[in-house]
Amino acid sequence: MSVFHYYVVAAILFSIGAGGFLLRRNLLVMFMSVELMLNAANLCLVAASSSFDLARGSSFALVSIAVAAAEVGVGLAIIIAWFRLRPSVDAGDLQELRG
Amino acid sequence: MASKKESCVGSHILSLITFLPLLGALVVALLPRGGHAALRGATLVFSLANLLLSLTVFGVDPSGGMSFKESAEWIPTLGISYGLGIDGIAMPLVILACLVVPICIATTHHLRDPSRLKEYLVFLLLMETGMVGVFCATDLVLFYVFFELTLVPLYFLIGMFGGEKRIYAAFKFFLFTAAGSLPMLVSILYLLWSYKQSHGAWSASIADLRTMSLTTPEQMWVFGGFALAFAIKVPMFPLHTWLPDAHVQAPTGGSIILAAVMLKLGTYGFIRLGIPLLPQAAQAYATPLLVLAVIGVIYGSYLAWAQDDLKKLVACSSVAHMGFVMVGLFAFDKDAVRGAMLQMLNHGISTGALFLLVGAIYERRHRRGLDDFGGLARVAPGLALALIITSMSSIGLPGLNGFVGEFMIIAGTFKTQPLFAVLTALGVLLGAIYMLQMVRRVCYGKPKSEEAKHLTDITPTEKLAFAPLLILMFWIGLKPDFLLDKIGPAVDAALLALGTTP
Amino acid sequence: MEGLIQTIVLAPFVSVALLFLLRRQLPKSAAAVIGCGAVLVPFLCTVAAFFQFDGTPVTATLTQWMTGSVLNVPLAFRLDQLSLTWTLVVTGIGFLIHVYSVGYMHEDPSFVRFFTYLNLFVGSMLCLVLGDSMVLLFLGWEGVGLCSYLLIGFWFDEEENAKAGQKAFVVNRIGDLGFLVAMVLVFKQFGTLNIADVNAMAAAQAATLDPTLVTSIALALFVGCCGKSAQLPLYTWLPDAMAGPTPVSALIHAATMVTAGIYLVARMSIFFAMSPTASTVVAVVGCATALFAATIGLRQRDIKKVLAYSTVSQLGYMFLALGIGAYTAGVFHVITHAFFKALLFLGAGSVIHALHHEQDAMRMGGLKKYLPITHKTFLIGSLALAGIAPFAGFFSKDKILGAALYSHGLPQLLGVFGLITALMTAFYTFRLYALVFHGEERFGHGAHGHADHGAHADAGHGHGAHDHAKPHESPLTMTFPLMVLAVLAVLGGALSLPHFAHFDMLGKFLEPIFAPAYAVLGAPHEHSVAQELGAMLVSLVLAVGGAWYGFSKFSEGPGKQAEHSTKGLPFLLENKWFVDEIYNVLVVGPMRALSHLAGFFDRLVVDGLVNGVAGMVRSAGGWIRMMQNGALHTYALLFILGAAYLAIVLL
Amino acid sequence: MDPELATTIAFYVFALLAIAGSVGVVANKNPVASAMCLVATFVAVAGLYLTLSATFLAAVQILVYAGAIMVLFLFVIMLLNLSHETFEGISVRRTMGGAIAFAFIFISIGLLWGTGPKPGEAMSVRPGTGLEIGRTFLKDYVFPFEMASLLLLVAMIGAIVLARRPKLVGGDR
Repeated sequence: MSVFHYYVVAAILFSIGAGGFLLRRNLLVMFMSVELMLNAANLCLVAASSSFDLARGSSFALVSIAVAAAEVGVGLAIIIAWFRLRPSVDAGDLQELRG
Repeated sequence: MASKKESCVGSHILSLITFLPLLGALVVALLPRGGHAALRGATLVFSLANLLLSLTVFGVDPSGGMSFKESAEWIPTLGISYGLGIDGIAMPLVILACLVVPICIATTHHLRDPSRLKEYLVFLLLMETGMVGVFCATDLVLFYVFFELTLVPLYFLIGMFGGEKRIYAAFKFFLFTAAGSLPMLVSILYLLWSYKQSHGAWSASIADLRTMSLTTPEQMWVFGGFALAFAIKVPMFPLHTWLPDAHVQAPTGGSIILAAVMLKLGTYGFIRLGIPLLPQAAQAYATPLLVLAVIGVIYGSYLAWAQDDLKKLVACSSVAHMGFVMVGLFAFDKDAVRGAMLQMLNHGISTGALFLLVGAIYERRHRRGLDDFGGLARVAPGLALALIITSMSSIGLPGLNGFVGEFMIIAGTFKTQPLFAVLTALGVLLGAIYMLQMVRRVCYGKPKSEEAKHLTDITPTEKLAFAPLLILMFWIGLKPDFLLDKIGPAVDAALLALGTTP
Repeated sequence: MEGLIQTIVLAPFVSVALLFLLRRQLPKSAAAVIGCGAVLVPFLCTVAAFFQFDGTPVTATLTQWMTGSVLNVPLAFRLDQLSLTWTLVVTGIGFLIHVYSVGYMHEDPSFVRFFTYLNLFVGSMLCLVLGDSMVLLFLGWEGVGLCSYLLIGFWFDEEENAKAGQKAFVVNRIGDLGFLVAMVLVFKQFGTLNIADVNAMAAAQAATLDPTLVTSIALALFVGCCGKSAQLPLYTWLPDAMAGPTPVSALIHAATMVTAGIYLVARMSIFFAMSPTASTVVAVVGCATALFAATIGLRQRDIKKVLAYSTVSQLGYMFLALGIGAYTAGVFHVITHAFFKALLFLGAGSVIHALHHEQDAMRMGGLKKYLPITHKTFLIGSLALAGIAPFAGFFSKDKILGAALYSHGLPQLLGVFGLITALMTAFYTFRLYALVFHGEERFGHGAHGHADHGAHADAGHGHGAHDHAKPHESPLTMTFPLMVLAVLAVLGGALSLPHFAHFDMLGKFLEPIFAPAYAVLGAPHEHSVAQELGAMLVSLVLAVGGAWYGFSKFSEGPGKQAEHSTKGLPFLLENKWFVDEIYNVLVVGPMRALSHLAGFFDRLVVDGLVNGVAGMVRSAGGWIRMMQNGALHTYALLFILGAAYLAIVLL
Repeated sequence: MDPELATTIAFYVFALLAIAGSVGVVANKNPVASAMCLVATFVAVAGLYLTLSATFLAAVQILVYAGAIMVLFLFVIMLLNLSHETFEGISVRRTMGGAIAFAFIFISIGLLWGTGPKPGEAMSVRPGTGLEIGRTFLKDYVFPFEMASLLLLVAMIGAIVLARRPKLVGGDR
């Protein structure tokens, strides 16, 4: 089994995540797609880490997971706050930043 | 003890003049908003004190060098210092700047928004610091800092206290001048950098930078940056359109400062930086600048003639008068440049006084149209008399200040640039046309409306504000020597870099 | 001597300051005393100086004025033969007119202001005459222009008066431009503006100076003279200047200020002598002006306008004299003209005063019996103006015509035109005289203050209630100057009698002034007695004939001329050849249009460009703003595209 | 069974599971179903970690992702009481998004082709164990490690502050 296979899986995962983020309008699902992308990246890191025989990649993946956890906590809180303001999770309604 | 203190003040007189208004601004800012008398009184005390102090710089070294020099490290790693000094060129302008501020205070009784008198006065004092600082700075970066510092208070003076279209005018003013100063900053940085290249050490002192010789193409670029900034300030022909708007919208005090001092920053920049630092480029640019200046003289006069608005007329006449100064400056003749220096001052006095009077007339009826009045000489003879004398000074009637400057410019310019001198002289004729028709329409004839029949004559405050300008008009007109003696050597020193002039 | 000169110059200015500062406190009588005294003192000083004068010019320096690297102009005054002559005329006649004004302006509420201006004028005029540098001369030159402006517009409640003042100032400024150019030319060439030095240098370098330069200087000077002395094509302001009070017309617009041009040419005569071209131009312009103005004078109805055009015409004579090198004759005519023209104007003022500001000669007539003194003095003035022996005008005019007629070529032709002008002058002078003082009484009925005339002044002159039917003689303050001037108009010719009389006081006196010029030109041509007598006879016959014809035709009344003519030459003459209208269309209109064009151009193009750039930035901002649509997906899309691009580039 | 073969089979199973799960996440209209698919993906990725013998990471993945994060997601979904998503129209942007996502797969694979070890090269199977990671963190990366914990703390406080019902004066909007 070569590292390349892992990369391919990661690429596919990442692309699906990106596509989901672009295609879906539900904020939660978009958020999940972001998690998918993060996982893909982590997979890359870990695969590369084992291919170079270094622990650093795996360590970084761990930090990345921690960041993801923090991000999910804050992100979901924001979604809740937003939902309270306007009961919708449709990203199309999020246009407050229009210039 | 006392003498020691004395000398301490003496050696820091320029710092004192520069920063006393800033201190004043702080004090005024701390005073309660409601006490108009206290606010005005404090500002007046500070500005008058500063005026008195500024008179000491009249004792400037008559041999043309820098006097009252001060220097302190500021940003030593880049050779930037806090350097002040003054010579015969800057001396009259410093005094004028200090004189104008108390006069402006006299115009604050009719602010658009009286509740914000405090801001007005604070900005006024800030302006004074900026103006004095520019004229005293001997360090290029310090010059730039003060140059920019003048921008902000005036922006607010116009934007907060101006007429109906004040925001537009203030914005236009700001954008124009800011657009000019950015290329200037690039030029300044280039100068500093090339000094470092050639001398191995950083220095931003103007005196040091004069020792550096750039190649002509380099000079052309650097001068271009300076010229743009200064030409906008002057303002020269195609870049003048901010001026009428700013003047028309500005409150009286803003107009006076703008006319009396701000426009001089441009011409002062040319004589202080442009010509001595970049002599070849100045010579190379002389013809185009002269052409623009002469266009400014004639075009500005025609513009003024076409105006039906008092303030706009005076503003356009500024374009023409500053054109005179530019012609004199770039004729590179010693007499012409002396005349130009004097004319800078004259323009400040005459046009400042014109704005003072026009503002006074405007505040009586909130109208500025030339045809809204009529018969002012009958209704308000004092005001009309002041207006007529000032107009005469502005059109260069011999015996009043305007003539001396104009004549020296034309006579001097004729030696080096006869064609431009003759064309400039046309401005004398056109000046008479637009000024006199202004006087006729405003002062003579019968009042054009019922309201125009009942105007208060010149008030004691206005008299007091006008008096120093009036005295200067006659004084400079009849005895300009007291200034020319100081200006002359300084001009010679500034023109030294050109080398070849007579 | 220096003290005298300083007093001469400063006295009027001191008075101006006094009158101005105390304008509210001073009673009219005190103001009158100060005002008249401020001219009497210089006059007496001048007389004293005249007797002390030993032929060498004296310079009195007050202080330094301007300093440059080369330019040095002191405030210094120089008394020599020429300036002494002029100073005597200015202060002498000025004093008489001041006295006259006391009566004439008595009821005007702006009495003090009037005397302030008048004194300012005398001071400026003295500066002009005595100034030892061209710049100082220019100071006086502009100063008198300012006073002229202020005095023409003295009754500024009428917009028309103010407009006339403005016109005078602006037209004069055109001339001043010429003066200014002459000054800078002189300064560039000689490096100084001291008149004596410049003249001396020019005389010394006569052979080496570039003729083009000399001609340029002379012509530029002459442009200035055209403005100030109302010559073609810049004469149009002078008739309009009659909007001012009549003493002003007498003092400024007849006797003194308008002769400043003659003074300048006489002062700088060396340049004109060195440039035949310039001299010819001066002579031709002078002659043309004389003839042209005389034709207009033939059909004017306004008493002051007739006199105004005759002034323009007589000034033309003077320039003719200067142009053909008869400098002394020109100066002589200035003096005699000052006497009789001031007399005529003051007489006219007396008439106008008596008729409550009626100026239309068609509405006068038969005033002989009401105004005996005015009548007699006016008659003397008319005789002098018409050039009838032995009155002053005869001698001076004859000198000019004689000099012209007995030269060769063009000047001779100009002399012939001069004769025609003399004929016309005599005609219109006596036409006016007859219309005013003879024939039936035509005043007192019809509308008061005809629309044609400056319907000024009623504001201050509370005469409205008086009975119009009975004009009365003016007070002594007004008739006294008339009488003095009448005496001068009779005797003035004695200053410079024809050569055969061997009495040419003026000529001898002025000799040192014109010596350099004559050194270049060659001594003035001596005429034989027969030649002189011949010229005198011809001009006398023409003058008497013109006068007789003018008098006889109008002694019964205006006849057909009472009506405005509508066609032909009379129509053109009555409307002054439409010169003002032509100028308005050809010069003023286009200039004004240009100014509006400039205003338009500035708003639309220059400012438009600026606002256009601002607009472009703004719309660019608008476009960029569109991208900032707040939609998460757009951002995400762009972000991912960017990431993809970076990935491609980096890997 | 050959461990090599077992690893290969495990890899393919987990990889397919992960891809299928991720497709499910994106394609499901019901957010709850999406969340369930996401759990499957996470678990599959944890399995992939195991095939790389990153045992500690696999455990963390299960604990943090499948446990904590997913519970959080579900809580939110329940809290917000989300029903089926309404119809999402087909727009240019969406089409482009899809196309880009699709293209992205090939782009990344294409790019990866020339880099790193070629397919078929042997891989070590050591890193990713708790021992290695612990050593790295507590020896070389102490500071980032502490920062990560701090980040979590901050995120926790932030989440509380954000999600807390604000005290509205004028009632609910």
